[in-house]
Amino acid sequence: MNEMIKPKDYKTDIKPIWCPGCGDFATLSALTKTLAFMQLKKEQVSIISGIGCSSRLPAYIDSYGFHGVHGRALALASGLKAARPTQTVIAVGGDGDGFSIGGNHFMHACRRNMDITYIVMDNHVYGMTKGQPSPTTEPDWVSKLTPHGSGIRPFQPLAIALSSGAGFVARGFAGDPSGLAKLIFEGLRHQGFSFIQVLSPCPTFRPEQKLWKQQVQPWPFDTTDDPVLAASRIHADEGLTTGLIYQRELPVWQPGAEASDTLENIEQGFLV
Amino acid sequence: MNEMIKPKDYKTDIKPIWCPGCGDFATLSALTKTLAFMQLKKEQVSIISGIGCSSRLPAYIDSYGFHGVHGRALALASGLKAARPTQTVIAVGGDGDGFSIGGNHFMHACRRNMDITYIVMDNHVYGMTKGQPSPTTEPDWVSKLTPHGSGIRPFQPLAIALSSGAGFVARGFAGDPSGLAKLIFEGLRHQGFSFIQVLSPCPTFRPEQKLWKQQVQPWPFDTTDDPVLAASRIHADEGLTTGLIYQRELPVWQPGAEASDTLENIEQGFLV
Amino acid sequence: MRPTRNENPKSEHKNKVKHLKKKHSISVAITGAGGSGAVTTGLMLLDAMSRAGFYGYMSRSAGPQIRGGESAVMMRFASQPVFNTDDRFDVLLAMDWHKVERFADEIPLDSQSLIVCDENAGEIPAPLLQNGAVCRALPLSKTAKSIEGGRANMLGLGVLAILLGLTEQAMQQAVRATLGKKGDKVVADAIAGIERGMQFVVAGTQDLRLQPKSTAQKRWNISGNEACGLGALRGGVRFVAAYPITPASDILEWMAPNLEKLGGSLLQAEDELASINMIIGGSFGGVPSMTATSGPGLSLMVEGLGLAVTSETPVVVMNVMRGGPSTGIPTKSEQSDLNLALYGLHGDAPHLVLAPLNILDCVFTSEWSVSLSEQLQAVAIVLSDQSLGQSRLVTDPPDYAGFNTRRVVADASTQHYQRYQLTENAVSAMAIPGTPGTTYTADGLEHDERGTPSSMAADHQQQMAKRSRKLAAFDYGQHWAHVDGQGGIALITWGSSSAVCQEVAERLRDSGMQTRVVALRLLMPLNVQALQGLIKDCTSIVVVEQNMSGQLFHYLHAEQAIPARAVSYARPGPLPLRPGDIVEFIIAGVQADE
Amino acid sequence: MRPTRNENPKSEHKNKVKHLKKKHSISVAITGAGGSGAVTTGLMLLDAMSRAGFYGYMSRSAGPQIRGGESAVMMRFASQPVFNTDDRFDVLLAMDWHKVERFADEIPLDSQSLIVCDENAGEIPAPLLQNGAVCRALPLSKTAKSIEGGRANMLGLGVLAILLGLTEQAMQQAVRATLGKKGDKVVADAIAGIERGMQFVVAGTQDLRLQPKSTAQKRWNISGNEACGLGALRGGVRFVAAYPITPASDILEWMAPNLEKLGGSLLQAEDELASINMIIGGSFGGVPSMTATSGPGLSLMVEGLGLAVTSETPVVVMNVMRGGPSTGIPTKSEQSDLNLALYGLHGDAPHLVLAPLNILDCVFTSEWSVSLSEQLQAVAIVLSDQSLGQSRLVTDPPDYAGFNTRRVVADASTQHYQRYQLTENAVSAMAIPGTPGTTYTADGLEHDERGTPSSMAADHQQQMAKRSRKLAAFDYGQHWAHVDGQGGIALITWGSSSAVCQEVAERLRDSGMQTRVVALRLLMPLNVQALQGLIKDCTSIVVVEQNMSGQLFHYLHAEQAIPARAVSYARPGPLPLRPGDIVEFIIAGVQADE
Ligand SMILES: Cc1ncc(C[n+]2csc(CCOP(=O)(O)OP(=O)(O)O)c2C)c(N)n1
Ligand SMILES: Cc1ncc(C[n+]2csc(CCOP(=O)(O)OP(=O)(O)O)c2C)c(N)n1
Ligand code: SF4
Ligand code: SF4
Ligand SMILES: [Mg+2]
Ligand SMILES: [Mg+2]
Repeated sequence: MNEMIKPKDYKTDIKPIWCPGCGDFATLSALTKTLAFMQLKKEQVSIISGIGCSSRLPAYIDSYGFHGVHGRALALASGLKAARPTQTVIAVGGDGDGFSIGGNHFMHACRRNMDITYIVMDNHVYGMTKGQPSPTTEPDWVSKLTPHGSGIRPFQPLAIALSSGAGFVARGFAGDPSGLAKLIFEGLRHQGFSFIQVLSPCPTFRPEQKLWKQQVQPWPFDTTDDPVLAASRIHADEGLTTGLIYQRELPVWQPGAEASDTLENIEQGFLV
Repeated sequence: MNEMIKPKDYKTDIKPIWCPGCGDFATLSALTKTLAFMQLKKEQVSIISGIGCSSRLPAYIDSYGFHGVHGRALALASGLKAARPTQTVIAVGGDGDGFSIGGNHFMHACRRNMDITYIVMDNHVYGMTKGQPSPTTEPDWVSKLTPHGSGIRPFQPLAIALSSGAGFVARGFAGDPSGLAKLIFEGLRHQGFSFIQVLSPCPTFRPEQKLWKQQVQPWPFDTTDDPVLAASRIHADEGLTTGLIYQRELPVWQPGAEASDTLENIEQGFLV
Repeated sequence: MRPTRNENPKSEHKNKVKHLKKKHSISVAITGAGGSGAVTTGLMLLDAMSRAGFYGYMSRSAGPQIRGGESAVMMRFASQPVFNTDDRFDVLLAMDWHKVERFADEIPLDSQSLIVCDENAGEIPAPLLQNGAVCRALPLSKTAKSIEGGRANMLGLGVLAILLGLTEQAMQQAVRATLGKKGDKVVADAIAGIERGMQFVVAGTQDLRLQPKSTAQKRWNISGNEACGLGALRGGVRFVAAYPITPASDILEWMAPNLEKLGGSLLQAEDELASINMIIGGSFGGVPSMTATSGPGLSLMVEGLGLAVTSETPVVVMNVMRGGPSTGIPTKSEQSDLNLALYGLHGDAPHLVLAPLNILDCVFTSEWSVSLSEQLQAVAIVLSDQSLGQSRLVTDPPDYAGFNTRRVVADASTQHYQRYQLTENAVSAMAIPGTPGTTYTADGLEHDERGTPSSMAADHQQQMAKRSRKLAAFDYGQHWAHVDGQGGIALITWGSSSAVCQEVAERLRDSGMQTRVVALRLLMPLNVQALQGLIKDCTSIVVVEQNMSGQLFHYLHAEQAIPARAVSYARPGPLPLRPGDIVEFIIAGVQADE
Repeated sequence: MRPTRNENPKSEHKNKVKHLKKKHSISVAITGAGGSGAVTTGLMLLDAMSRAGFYGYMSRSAGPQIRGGESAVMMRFASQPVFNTDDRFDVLLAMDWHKVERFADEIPLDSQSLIVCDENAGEIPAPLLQNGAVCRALPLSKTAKSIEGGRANMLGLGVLAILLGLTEQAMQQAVRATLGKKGDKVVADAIAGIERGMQFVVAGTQDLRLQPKSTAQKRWNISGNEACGLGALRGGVRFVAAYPITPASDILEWMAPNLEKLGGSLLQAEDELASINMIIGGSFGGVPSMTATSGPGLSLMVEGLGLAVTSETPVVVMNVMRGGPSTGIPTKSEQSDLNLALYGLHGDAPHLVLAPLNILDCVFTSEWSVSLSEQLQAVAIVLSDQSLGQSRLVTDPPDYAGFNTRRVVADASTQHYQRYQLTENAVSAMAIPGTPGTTYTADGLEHDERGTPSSMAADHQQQMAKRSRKLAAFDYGQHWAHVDGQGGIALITWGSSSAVCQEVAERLRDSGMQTRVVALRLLMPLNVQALQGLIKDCTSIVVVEQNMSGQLFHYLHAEQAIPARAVSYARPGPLPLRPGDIVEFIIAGVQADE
């Protein structure tokens, strides 16, 4: 137990269902690297997800985990953190899971600001259901379901996180795993809700995302703690930059005081 | 039929369930005034709501209406608008309905940008269920359910609307019914999704909101069509200013092309 | 139907309904417009009666207005425990006639009934008088104006006090208990008003005084929603996530401060999808967890419940039923969510469904539900309803059930931990995050014993059988139903209809008809064999419930638990089931058979 | 069980199972790792067989990998229509042995079976050989490498073509139809490969050639999901809002472009809560509207469905079932959402539940569902499943049903329009927004005839009775079930199990046992009387379905539609029901009775 934990110690023997070249592999290894770097014991960590290719991740890490239902990872993670504050709680999933069906929990988790790190592997598509547009998909991307493209402007995860009150807003890229590991490390260290959007290519349904390797640039500013500044920067950004954009200490919501009374006493209240 | 329609022509004989002094009366009359001003025929208008005190409004206006389930007004309104583009579709409701349980539809309706006007009567409380904090409630407001206050920073409706891609973002006040009517008029004229947050006091559960009369100020800037500028202004705002904050023409999503083929032809596709 | 009879069979069934002896009790209703203080008056009367040694039950009804609308309280008092409303009311105290017709169905009056009202209130609405009730108009408001801080409702309360034989002392105590927080002046004014009211002489009516059962024991004054909350705390619940909804919110509002006192917590969720998944998270974290909701909210939890079933995460959902379908009638009672609770999950998803049998039983059933859920790592849906949840009872304090609630937990030393291991009782040890050596990933996908996702037929069948067997093979003991009486007539019922059925049985027995009541507390899994045994010799079998389609009746047939000759007595809300109507229905069936 | 027998009763039941004559058909399976082209090969074979005048059925199975995982196609061909898989396979073409054990259960082989495989693929996994299948290893990949653009799967297809007696011409046409879009080179290479494959001589096996039924009529090649989409368009659906989910997404993907061609539209919703409420909005707007989903999505729609029931807004939900509960087994079939579809609404909420009986019937049932929903202003849930939806059929084109789908619409002249007016058939005229003089507000709150919210008992009972009566009193004609054969044995079934039951009945009849099949298309409301009439003289009654708990069996008991002696044959997914197993079960029951 006193030995150093190595990234591979967090590996399970379950073979990922992911396609060759899927960006999600990078998040998996960035995560195990970071956990090892922080020497977090397996049993201290819980990884919670919804449904999607990306949401399969918990089974591939040897820690506690919950592969829940589509869109509800953050709700489950919040309940777990409320009930068991000592766990390091990490929620993971995809853009469909987090921004489409799970969009409401995303906003409210940002506001509530529990100490949870949320990693969204964003491939701008529904991978698991075989290629429909997600909220982050470009309006002119053609699929069977949208023969002329969705025609709808993409969801802006960072802007929503900031507007919802998150205190840690970052974007990483699967093509830069060590940069990603660093962001995850900062996220895990941050007290409160940390949101990390990971550009995670889906070579199967979005082969054009292989170009991200060339297109992705570092975020051109230093991290700010000013939400007004962050808002204008994020609103002007085009989506393919990576870095820690905004970080600010905000009140963390965590219930769980010591017991101060007994049930017997409480029951006295019913006596006439 | 050629006579002028007056505000009172839109009144039904159903007595509102609202408490005396409830801010929602102002939205009701601002709405009938605007409809009359625009000379919209009763049958051209559909008013769609969820559940809450404020969501009872459709029954009090003599037009088409749907009092749906909690949080789903925008979904229902979107389906109606998609299927029957000729209707003037207005969605109404409360802060709980729109920002708590309905938060996801709010974001996605903003992005989708159908030609719908959405009016939220925001009283920073759940009125109908007798006084629990809503997303817009101050963190230190004490209720039976939250004996020390919710401890959670308020939801920012305008910031979320803007970040979600709405092209019309405004705030009105029940204490200024003619200003409100003007905003509703602008919202109805705007092509695309228009969001109007109405500060609508709940004297029953939030008697302190009577002070709004003194506190509410006009928005200190002109309307902008620059989202970056709007974002920084909104992020710096404290919530008690009213005006049309941001307006921009954006692509409106409205399906419904003319038929171009017959079912018989389509069926030919199955022939071996 | 052929009910078995006692020693002294009577042949004149025709008149039996009328001659049935009834429980000796007094029923009082109080109505008034918003601000008239009808509800406060009722609460004070309930308190005073309990101090005087009586038992009582109080339910409420209100118009659609959020505040300032008309409201009514319906109360019943007796020398023995009383859990439901009677067929009729002895006294109606009407503060005014504002929209009182709305309550006419809820407050049946007859020629023995007395209406006390204000002489300035105007014409009495005809529906109240049609069955011959006697009316006494008194100068309540006029007199109230003449005394300092006088309020008409306190004078009315004084009149009721005299009619019911309450002492000034009892009234003073009640005022202090109810209004004490508002200061001495308010208390003194109220007492002055009541005492003035007690001076009115209301002549020409029957004696409404009950014999108090002498008892040293202290009484509790508790609502069903509070009782559900208390039972949950007794069962060990320490985490609640929920979204407000009528008529369940009071459970949450009672629990919020009390959970905190016990080191637990309550999280107000953004919606019901969040609340169910939050408690799954809390329970996965090792803390017994619960939510409370009503029909529309339960509908939204269905997907989450399936996740809890498949991942074997124990959770308890208190569903306080109201009139359905859809938004329906949110403020009124109905037992119509049974179908949803039993069958509303996709796939074959075994779980527990329970229902408290009366307000007091909410404590027990709620505690037992938590206990079962934890022991079986199962979903437990508890079906209370508005008539239990928002009504108050003056009762003897509940016994301690003291269940062993602990779930089977894996300890750190476990080798090759398998979360879903097959065991003799099909319950597998559950590892709590933080425990070394037992990491696993819970899953809503079908999985093998270890928890690894699998789509193989063999794993699917194995794990489905496991999840079903752990519930089917468990020994639920005697608590699955409350049974009393002997056959002849069998009444099978559930939840809030149970108290009414008890009273029906008492009346039938008093008239010489043997009657057995089987009030089901554990609806799923159903104890089919025991139920069949209990009814097999009964000549008539009636299934009683408060919904339109006979949901329990159909469920009992689905399980082949009742024979073809069983009949259904199913009435929708919002009016309460009345014992007299059911007695009449049964007697008519008996007569038809003769 | 005592089945009635035909003229020539046989007494040796013991051996009857084996001697039962089977439908003459050929079953072929093709397996391979990702990229091996197993699925394309299957699709081409299906096309070629249909061009040769045969009927065919093709289902698919795949491992958990999103892309590049192992997959299998299971096909059956015959000279008459064929709708389901057989007990066993005649030929397995295995491109490789990658994880093929995973499919061993799905592809039963016996001593009559032939395995064709690549000689370089290595050792044959033992489970495939255990029942004595004969194996022929051919140099498929080696030979493929020797010809330009050659692919082993095309050579394998050539071998199958020879075995099944297909001509080169049929193969060429199939290649052009399937690969035409990919260009001439691809087509030519494929043809070359197939023709090379057809030169292999595979000796020592039974004759696998079918007699083609000479028919001039053109065949359709259609999947169940496409058929559901087509039926909906035929029924008049012009608005769809939905959220993708396996195995329902193909319905949406087929409908999206076709709706547009017909002037309709499809809206991809943010979640299922949105999609159900969107179609309520669309239907309120006067356009027949539908969504498609699977178990987890249906769970999320439950609250919205209640709203549609109470507001009387017609909507159709196609639910393509998969293995449950929870996320379960998303890619495999099971009939386990029946409970949820029947009972999963809070309150008493009458609605329609239907199920297509086979892939072709998806067209009819889907059209009929839209028609009923529109006429009755009701919710219709249609229960298809993965085995229908994602399988393909080569079949005769469906007839036009041509229902009168129009809903009763209020016209502009209506005076004092009452949206929920009581009428003789309990259906009220629905005003479409835009119509003058008939404005109203639809509501999920209980309401009166006009639509004004009401919590009065009288209104509640009136409107609940109305909503129930409009469904109960309607004349559904003969379509409620597909019935054939005479009693003796009665098989009651529903949905995708119907085709299997038809085959079971054919086999039983061929062995002299009279058998009746009642395949329920309309599950709710259930035609209890007609069903009772159809089975009353049957000596054995077996309820067949693909789920674990016997959901239909319990439902039929709930409705008192079947007698106590009925037995349940319920098996969960993911393996398909096999006609031989059911025959064996029935014969065993018969023997036990003798
Ligand atoms: C309630 C529900 N609706 C729909 C689905 C089907 N579904 C599974 S994954 C998914 C989307 C996955 O997209 P994303 O979250 O972006 O993950 P990815 O596969 O791209 O990593 C959907 C729609 C489901 N499982 N549950
Ligand atoms: C699914 C569901 N959950 C909860 C409720 C209970 N409920 C009714 S209204 C309401 C909140 C209303 O708050 P808001 O939207 O702010 O409206 P207000 O009454 O303040 O105008 C809630 C929680 C419900 N009707 N349905
Ligand atoms: S489909 Fe896309 S997201 Fe899914 S595993 Fe394959 S590459 Fe990754
Ligand atoms: S409770 Fe508040 S929001 Fe509701 S009607 Fe009364 S004042 Fe208005
Ligand atoms: Mg994705
Ligand atoms: Mg509000």
